[in-house]
Amino acid sequence: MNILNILKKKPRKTFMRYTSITPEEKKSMLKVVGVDRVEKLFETIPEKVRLKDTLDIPNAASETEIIDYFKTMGEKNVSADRWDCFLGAGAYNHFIPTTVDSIISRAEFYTCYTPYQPELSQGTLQAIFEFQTLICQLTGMEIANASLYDGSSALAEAVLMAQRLTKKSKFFVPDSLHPHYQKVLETYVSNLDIQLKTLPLTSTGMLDLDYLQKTLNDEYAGVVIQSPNFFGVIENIGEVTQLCKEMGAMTIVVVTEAVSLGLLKPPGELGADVVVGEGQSLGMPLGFGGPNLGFFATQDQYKRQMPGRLVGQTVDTDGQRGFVLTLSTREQHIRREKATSNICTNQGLCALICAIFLSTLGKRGIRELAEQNLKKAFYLKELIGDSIEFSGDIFNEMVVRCNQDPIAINTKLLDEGILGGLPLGRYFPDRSDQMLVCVTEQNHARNIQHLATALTATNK
Amino acid sequence: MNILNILKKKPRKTFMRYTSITPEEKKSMLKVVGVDRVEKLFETIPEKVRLKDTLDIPNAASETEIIDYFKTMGEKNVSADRWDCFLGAGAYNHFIPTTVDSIISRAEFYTCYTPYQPELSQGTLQAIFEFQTLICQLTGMEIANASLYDGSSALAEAVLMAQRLTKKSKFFVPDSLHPHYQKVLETYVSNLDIQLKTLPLTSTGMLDLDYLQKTLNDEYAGVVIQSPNFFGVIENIGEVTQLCKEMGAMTIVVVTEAVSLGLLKPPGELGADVVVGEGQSLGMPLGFGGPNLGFFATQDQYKRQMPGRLVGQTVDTDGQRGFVLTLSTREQHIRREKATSNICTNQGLCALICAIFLSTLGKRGIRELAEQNLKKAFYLKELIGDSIEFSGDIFNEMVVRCNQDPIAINTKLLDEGILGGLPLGRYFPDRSDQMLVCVTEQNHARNIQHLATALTATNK
Amino acid sequence: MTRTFTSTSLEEPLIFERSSPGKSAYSLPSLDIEDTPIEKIMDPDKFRSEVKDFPEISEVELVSHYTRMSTWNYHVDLGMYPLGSCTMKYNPKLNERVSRIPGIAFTHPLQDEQLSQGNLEILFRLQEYLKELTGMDNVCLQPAGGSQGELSGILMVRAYHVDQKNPRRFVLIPDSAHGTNPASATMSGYEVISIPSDGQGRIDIHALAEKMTEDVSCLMLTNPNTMGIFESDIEKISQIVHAKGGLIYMDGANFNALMGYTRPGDMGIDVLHLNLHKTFSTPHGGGGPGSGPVICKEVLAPYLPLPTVWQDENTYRLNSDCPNSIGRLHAFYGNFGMAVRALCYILTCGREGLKELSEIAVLNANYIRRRLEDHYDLPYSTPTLHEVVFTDSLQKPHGVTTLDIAKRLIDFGFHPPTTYFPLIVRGALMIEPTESYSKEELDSFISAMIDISQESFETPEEVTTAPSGAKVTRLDEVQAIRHPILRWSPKEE
Amino acid sequence: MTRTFTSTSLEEPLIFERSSPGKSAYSLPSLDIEDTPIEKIMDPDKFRSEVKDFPEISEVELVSHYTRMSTWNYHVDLGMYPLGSCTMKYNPKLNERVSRIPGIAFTHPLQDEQLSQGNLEILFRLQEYLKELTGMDNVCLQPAGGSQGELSGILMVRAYHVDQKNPRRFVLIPDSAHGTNPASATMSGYEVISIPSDGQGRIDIHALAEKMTEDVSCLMLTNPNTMGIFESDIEKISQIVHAKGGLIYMDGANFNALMGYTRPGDMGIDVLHLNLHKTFSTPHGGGGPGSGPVICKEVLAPYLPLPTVWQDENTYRLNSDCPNSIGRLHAFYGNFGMAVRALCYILTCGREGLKELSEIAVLNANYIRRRLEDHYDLPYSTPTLHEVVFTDSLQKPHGVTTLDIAKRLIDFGFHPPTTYFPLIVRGALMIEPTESYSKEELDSFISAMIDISQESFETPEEVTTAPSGAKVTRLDEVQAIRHPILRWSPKEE
Ligand SMILES: Cc1ncc(COP(=O)(O)O)c(C=O)c1O
Ligand SMILES: Cc1ncc(COP(=O)(O)O)c(C=O)c1O
Repeated sequence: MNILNILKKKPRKTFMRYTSITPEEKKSMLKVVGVDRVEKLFETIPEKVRLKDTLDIPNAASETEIIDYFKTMGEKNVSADRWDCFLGAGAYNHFIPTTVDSIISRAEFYTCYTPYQPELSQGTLQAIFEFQTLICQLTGMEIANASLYDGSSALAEAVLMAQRLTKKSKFFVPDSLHPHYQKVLETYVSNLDIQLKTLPLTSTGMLDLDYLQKTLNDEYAGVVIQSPNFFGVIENIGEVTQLCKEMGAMTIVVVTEAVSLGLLKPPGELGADVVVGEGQSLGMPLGFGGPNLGFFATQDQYKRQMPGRLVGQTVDTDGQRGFVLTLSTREQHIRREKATSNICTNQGLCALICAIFLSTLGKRGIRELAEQNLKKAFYLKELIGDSIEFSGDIFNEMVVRCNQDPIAINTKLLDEGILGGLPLGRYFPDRSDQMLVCVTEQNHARNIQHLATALTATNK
Repeated sequence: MNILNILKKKPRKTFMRYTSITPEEKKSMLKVVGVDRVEKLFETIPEKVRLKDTLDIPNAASETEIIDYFKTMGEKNVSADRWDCFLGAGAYNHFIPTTVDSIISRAEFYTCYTPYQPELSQGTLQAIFEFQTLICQLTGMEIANASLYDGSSALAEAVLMAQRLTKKSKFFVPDSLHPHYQKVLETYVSNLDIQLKTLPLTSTGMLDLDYLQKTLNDEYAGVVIQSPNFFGVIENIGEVTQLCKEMGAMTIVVVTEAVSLGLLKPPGELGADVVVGEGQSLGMPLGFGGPNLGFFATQDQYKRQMPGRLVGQTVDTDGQRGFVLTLSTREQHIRREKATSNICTNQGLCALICAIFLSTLGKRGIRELAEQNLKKAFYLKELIGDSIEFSGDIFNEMVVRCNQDPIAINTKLLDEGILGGLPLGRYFPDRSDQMLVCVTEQNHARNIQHLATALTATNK
Repeated sequence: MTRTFTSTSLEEPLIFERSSPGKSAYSLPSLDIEDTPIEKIMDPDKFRSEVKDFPEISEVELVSHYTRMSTWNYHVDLGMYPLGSCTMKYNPKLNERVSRIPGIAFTHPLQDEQLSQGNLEILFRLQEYLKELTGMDNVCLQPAGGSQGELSGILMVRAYHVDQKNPRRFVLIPDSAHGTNPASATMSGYEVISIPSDGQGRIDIHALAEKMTEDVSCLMLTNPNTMGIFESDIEKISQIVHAKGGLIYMDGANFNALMGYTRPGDMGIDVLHLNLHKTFSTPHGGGGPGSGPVICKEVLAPYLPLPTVWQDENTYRLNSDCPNSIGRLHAFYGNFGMAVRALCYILTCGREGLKELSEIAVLNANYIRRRLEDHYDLPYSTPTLHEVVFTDSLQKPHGVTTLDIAKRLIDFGFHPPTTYFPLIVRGALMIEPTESYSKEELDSFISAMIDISQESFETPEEVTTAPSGAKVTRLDEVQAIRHPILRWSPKEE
Repeated sequence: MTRTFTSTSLEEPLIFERSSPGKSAYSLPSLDIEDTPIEKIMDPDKFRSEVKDFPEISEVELVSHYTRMSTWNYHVDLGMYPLGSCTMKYNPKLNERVSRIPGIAFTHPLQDEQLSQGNLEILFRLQEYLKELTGMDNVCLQPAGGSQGELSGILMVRAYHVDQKNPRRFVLIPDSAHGTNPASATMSGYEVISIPSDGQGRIDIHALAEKMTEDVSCLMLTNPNTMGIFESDIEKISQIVHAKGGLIYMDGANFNALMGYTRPGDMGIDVLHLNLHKTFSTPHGGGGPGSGPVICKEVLAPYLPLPTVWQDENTYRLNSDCPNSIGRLHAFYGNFGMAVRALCYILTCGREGLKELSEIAVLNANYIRRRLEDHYDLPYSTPTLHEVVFTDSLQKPHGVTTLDIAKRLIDFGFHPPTTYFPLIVRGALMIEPTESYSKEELDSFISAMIDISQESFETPEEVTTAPSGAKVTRLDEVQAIRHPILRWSPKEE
C-alpha cells in the first residue's frame, strides 16, 4: 500500500477502539471532576508551551490498511523464511518450536508488568525462576539473573561488576570479540575508570595465550573471552581461567551462540567467574536483531554485586512455596545512584521464550540440536577445505577466504535463494577477502553444497 | 518439500511428544494392570482380525518438515490473500478483525468439549447464548440454536422441521437456490416422505410470484426462498410470506451472505417462519469452504421441534445466573431414533467466531460493512451497464453476460492478480456465457475497474 | 503439593449488558470509491433502520469480555479431561499453525481445481492414509461431524439395497450405542430395532441372529463399543449379518483404541465413519467443528457422497460425476480445516507413533480401571480397551450418585467423566483418559476418585453439594426447561 | 453482579520436578547429510557429557505447565491494572499480528541495507513520528529500555560538555524522580545532586536555582512528574538551567499525559527518552522487552548512539559514520520488534486518536482522584494529569498501610497500584488508570477502594491479612533475602 493512502484518509472524529468511555460518560465524568471541557484538565500546562497546531502525523488508518502496509514492508526485505540464511555473527537462524509462540501469545504472560506484586505474578515469577535455573545448568554456573537487554550490554555489566569486585580497572578484551560487543563495551565504560586492552589472536583463531601469560599482571580486573569467538573458533577457556586465577583477575566468558552450550563444556566447569551472553538462539526469531536476550550467570558469592533482577524462592504466611523478586537493594529503585546497574525493564518475555525453548528441547533435544549444528558446519568445512582461514576448532561458524569479492558472491547467491555470510571487510579492512559463514540445522544440504561451490569458485 | 523425504526418514522408536508416559512408568503401570507387555491388553481382539503388517503410513516427520510441506501446499493454491477475489456464491471474502483469531486461539475456547458439564463450561455457554441472541437480532427472529454444520444442512433441517410441524410433505424450492444447497436438501430428504417442487424465476432474477400464487395450495408444507438469491438478487420476502400464510405453508428463508442482514430488512420482520443460512461471512476465512457455520432461527413457538443444541439461562443453587444446554429432549442423546435431528457435534467454535465478529463490528460496524458491500457492488454494476443479466436489486453479487468465454476471461484475470467470478456454465449449461461476480469491501477499486473492463470486452 | 487452590476470578456480564451507545471496536477498510448514498442505489424501503440492540463496546472491553469468560472453562491444556467416548486428547499446536497458513486458509471452495492443487493434495493424502488405517477401499471426507458420517454411511447402505431392488426396512442397533446411531438411521428412512447387550457388555449374538432378517438393511456396530469392550465375536457377527444380505456399519468414534492393532476392513465392516476430532486430535472447539469421514469397501464406493478427490497423473481432481452417489451433504467439502489438522497429526506421529498412541491410551485406561475397581463398581469384568465404565452402585446407598461424583471431581480440579452413558449401565461413569497425560496426572485423578468414594461413605453431603469451586454451583436444569430463556432481551422500561 | 467469585485453580510444580528421563517435547529437522560421529570432528574432551538436570517432559506437559502457571498472573486483558508510572494500557492484538509477519520477523540484522529496506522504512517512519510528537530534531531507536534511553541521553549530554571542554561533574535530579535517573547518571560518570520538591509536589525552583552551577551538566526532569503533576515552571526551569550552560534531560515515561497538548521540544527540553512500552502500547511482557528511544535537539544530534536510519532519495540507510557519537548501546538496533508495534499503534490511532488517548487518560485519572479524595489522603492539592498519588495516612492510625490496601485490592479482583513510590510521599499509592478501561471498570475500582477504606476503619484485620484470593498469601520477603534460593537444585539423595 502506498502510505499516501493512509495520509489521505478523512479524519475520524473519535477513536473509541482503544478507549472505552462514551461521549455521554465523558460528560458525566467531567461533571464529577468539575470542569466543562477536557481541555481544562490540561491548563496546568502553561499556555506558552501548549501545542497550537495539530500534529503532522497521518490520520488513523484501518486495520486492513495497516496489515497491507506491514506486509508490503516485509516484502521489501529479504528474510530467512524464504532465503536459506548463512548469516550468523551474533544472530542465529534456529528452529523455533511451535510451542513457543503459542505459549507466549497468552495475554497472561505478555501483557503483565514486571512482577512487583508477587501474589498476582506467580506465573511470571516461577517461569523466571526456572529460566535462571536453566541458564545456570547450561553455563555451569551457580546463579543467573532474570535477563539483561542483550549479550553486549550483559558483557558491559559484567565488566562493571568485575571492577566493583576487584576494585581494579584494567581489562583484556580480545580481538576476536564480536566488534559490536566491543563497541557497546566501550560506550558503557567510556566515562568510568576502566581501561580496555586488546588481546591479539593467533593463526588458530584463538586468543594468544602466550601473550596473555606474558602481559597479564595483578593490575588487571579481568579478562574477557568469547567462545566460540567472533570468528567461530572455540577458545581454550580453561587455560585462560587458570592464568586469571593466578593473577587475581576475573574471567568473563561471552557466549553469542548459546546453542553451543548444549555440547561444549560449560564455562562454569572450566573456571569462569562470569558467563554472559546472548540467548537469541534459544527460541527468538532473528527479528532484525531484537528483541533478544542478555543472560548473566556467575558464582553465588557475587550475588549482591550482580546487576539486574533476581527471582528467589520463599514461603507465604501458610508456609507454601512462592517466588518473589529479591535482593533488590542492589537495584536502582531502592539504591538509586548507588545501584549495581540502572537497568529496570529487562527482556522478561524473551527469558520466558528461552525457558519454553529449553524445556521443549530438554536434555536430549539441546544436545541433538548442538550436534546437528556441529555436523553441518563440519560438512561445509570439509567441502571448503583449504580456504578456511583459521585452524582452530569451530562450532557452527567459520571464516572462509574467497577468491572473489565476498559481496559479489553474496549477490549471486541471493538469486539462488541463499542469503550468504558476513563479508568481513566491513569490520576488518585486512579481511576484505573473507566471509564469516554460519551453518545451522536450518540450512539444507543442497544449499550448503551450493554455498561451498560459490565460496571456493575462482575468478572467471 | 518432497513428501518422499518424509517417507524416507528413519523410524523413531518412541513417540513421546504427544504422550507422557516414560518407559519406566509404562513398566510399572503394566505391572499394576497385571500384564507384562502392552500387546496383551489387545488380546480381546481375535487373532484373526489382528493387524499383522505395519501400516503403510510414512514415518514420523519433524515439525520443520511438516511446516515446509504445508507451506508448499499453500503455494500450490491461488488464495485470496494474494489475489483479489471476486468469487462469492456461498463463500465470501470479508475482512476478519484481528480480535477474532486472537480470542479463539485461547485453549480455553478451542480445546474444550461441548458444554455438557455446565459448571466448567460457563465461558462457552455464555458465548453461545450471546451468539443465539445476535443471530436473533440479525435475522429478526425470536430464537436461534447453537449452530448447525453449514447453511445447506441448516436448510435441510428447516425443511424437516416444517414437515414435522405441518405434517405435510410438499415444498417449493426456487431455481434461484444455491445449486449445492439444492443437492444437499435432496440428499437429506431422499428417503423421507418429502417432495420438492421447483419454483421458476423471472427476468428480474426473482422468483415468479404469479406462478407461486397460482400453484401454491394447502398441500404444501412450505416454501423455500433464498435472499439474496444465488444470482445475487434480493427477493421480495414479504410477498412470499403473505402467500404462505394464506395457504398454511411455512416460509423458510435461506441467507448465504449473512452480511446482507446488516442492511436489508430482516426476514423475521417480513414474516418468515424459519431463517437459516451460512454464517461464514461473519468472521470465518474462506477456508476452502469449511469449517463454516450453519445458523437456524425461528419463532419461539417452534422451540420444541428445533434441531440442534440450545443454550438457556437459569440459576444455580445460590440463585446466581448461569447457562446450560437445555430442551435436550429434542436431541439424539436423549430421544435417539425420535430426535428432531441426528446432529451432535456442531460448529461451536465458528459460533464463537461469529459472536466475536459481530461484537467487534457492533451496531455501527455491521451497517457500515453491509453498506460498503452494496456500494462497491453498485460501482461494478454501473461500470458493467447493459450486460447485467437480471434487473432485480442486488446486494453484493450479480450475474454478468460476457462476450467472451468466462473461463478464458478468468484465466487472463489471474495473471493480473485477480481471481474472477464463477462461470455459470458449470451449473446451468444455458448460462455458459455468464459469470456470477461478487464484490466485497475487500476488493480494490482499481481491480473492480479491471474486472469490469475484462467482463465487458468484446471478442477481438 | 496439593493439586488445587482457590482464588479470585472475575465475573462478566453479557455483551449486551456491557454495551453503551457510541463505543466501537471495529475498523473497516476505507471506501476507495466515490460514496453513493445507499438510497440512490435501492428503494430505502428494503433497508432496516438498524440492527436493534446490537452491542456497542470498545476493543478493550471486547477482549476482556471474552478473556474473562474463557477463564470459566476447563480445557485440555489445563489437565486431564476424562470424558468417555470423547477422546479428549491433546490438540497439537502445530496443527493450529499449519491450518492458518494463508495459502491454505484463504482459498475459495469454488476456485478452479487447477488453482487448488495444494488443498486437493492434502485431501487426497488424508483419504489415502485413512483408507490404510482402516483397511477400507474408499473414502469421502465431506461429512462435517460424526453424526453426518453416520447419515452418509446409512444412506449409502440404503442406496446399495435399493440397487439390490429392496431398500429393506430395519436397522439393528445395540442398546449400548450412541444416540446419533438411531437418529441417523431414522433420518435415512429406516426403523430401528434395538439389540440387547449380553452379560459381558457385548452385543447379544443370539438376539442378533434372531433379529437379523432379510428385511434388515444393516447392523450399526460400535467397536470397541461404548463400554470400551471389543466386540470379539466380530467374525460371527459379520457372518450372521452378511448371510442375510445385510451390511455392517461401524461407528468408529472409538478408533483411538485400535490404531495399528486391527482394521475395520479386516473384520468384515462394510462402511464406517471416523471422528477426526477424536482420534486425530483436531480440537473440539467447545462443540465443533468436527469432521466425520465416511469410509467404505469397494461395494459401497459408487454411493459415496460427492465430491471426493482422486489423482489423475500429476493432477488432483474433484470427482463429481458419479451417478449412484447419495449426493452432497455439505455446501462444499466439509470441514476442510479439520482435514488439514488431521493430516498434520498423521504425518507428525507416523506409523509407529499412531500405534503407540493407541497403546498408551489403552494402557492408561486399564491402569485406571485396575486402580479404581476396588472403589467403584465395575458392571462388567470383561477386558476393556481405551475406556472404562464404572457405576455409582457402591456409593448410592449413601445417597451419592454418579452426578454427585462427577460434580465433586470439579472441586478436585478435574473435568468429570461422561455420566449416565451408555444408557444400559445404570449410573454409568465413563472414563477415557487418552494417551496424552502423565502418570502423575492419572494418579492424581485416581486419588481424587478414591477420596470422593471415601467422602461418599463418611461425609456424603460434601459430595452431594458439590461443586463449590466452579463459576456456579449446580444449575437448575428444570427451570431452564420449564421457563426457557434462550436469548437475552432488553429489560422492559 | 459482584465483580468476583472464588474458584478452584490448579497448582503446578517446577518444570524440573515434572521431569522424568525419557520424555521429550521436541522435534528437530532430520539431519540431511551423512552423519559423522562428533568424536571424529573434535576432541571429545571439549564436550560436556550432558546438560545435567535439564528437564525432560512431553509437549503435553510443557503446554499444561505454562498454561497453568499463566493462570496465576493478573494481566491487562483481564481488567484494570492501575500501576502508576507504568501506563498499563491495552496492548492491541493488531500490533502482535503485524510484528509476526515473516518478512519482518525473520530478518537478519546484518543482512545488507539494500535487503532490509522494509525494516529500515519502519524505523525511519517511527523516527519521524516520534520527532513530530515530541517537537525534537533527531532520534535514535536503539535503547532497549527506558533506563538505557536515559543512559544514552546523559552520555550525549556529557559528550556535548566534553566538546565544550568540560564534562562537568554533577547531574541535578528531583527527589521525586524514578530510581533509574540517578543510576543512569552514575553510570555516565556523574555525581547526583538531589533537588527537593516544593509544597505543591513540583521541583523546588529556588533549590534548583541554588544548585544549578557551571559544574552541573544537566537537570533530569520528569514531566509530568511522578506525582502526575506538570512542572508548570518549565520555562523558568529551562532558563535557570540553560543560563548556566546546562542542559535539560526529560524522562518521558509519562508522555501518555501529553500527546497533542504539548511537546518537550517546545518547552526547552534538550534530550529525552520515551517508553514505547508505556505510551505506545507495546506489551510489558512480564518485565520487558521494552524500548526507550532517545530523542534530542539539533545541538545534541552529533552525539546520538549509532546507528540511526536516514533517507537518501528513495533508499533508507543506516548511519554509522558519525565521529562524535557516543557509540553503540546494543549489538544491533535495539528491540526492533517493539518499534514495529509502536509504529503500528501510531498509524492505527492517527493524530486525532493519539490526542484523544491522552485526554481520556487524564480524564480517567482526574475522575478517580475526585471520587477518592474524600476517602484517601491526597498529599498535594495541585492539579494532576494522567495519574494521582494518595497516601495511607487516613488508614494508618487503624493499623492499615499502603501495602495492606494494595494487597486487599487483589481480593477485589484488581491489580494494586504502584506503592511507596515516589519516595517523597510517605505511603504513596500511585494510581494510573490509562485511557483503556470502561467507566464501569473505573467505578468498580473506586468502590473497591472505598470499601477497603471502610474496612480499614471497621474490620482492619480483613485488610492487613489480605490477600486471600491469590495463588499465595503474603510472601516472606525477608527470608528470601536472608536465605536466598535463586535456582532450583536437585534434592540431595
Ligand atoms: C460413540 C459415538 N458415536 C458417535 C458420536 C457422534 O459424533 P459427532 O459428535 O461428531 O457427531 C459420538 C460423539 O459424541 C460418539 O461418542
Ligand atoms: C518515571 C520512570 N522513569 C523511568 C523508567 C524506566 O523505564 P524502563 O523500565 O523502561 O527502564 C520508568 C519505568 O519503570 C518510570 O516509571
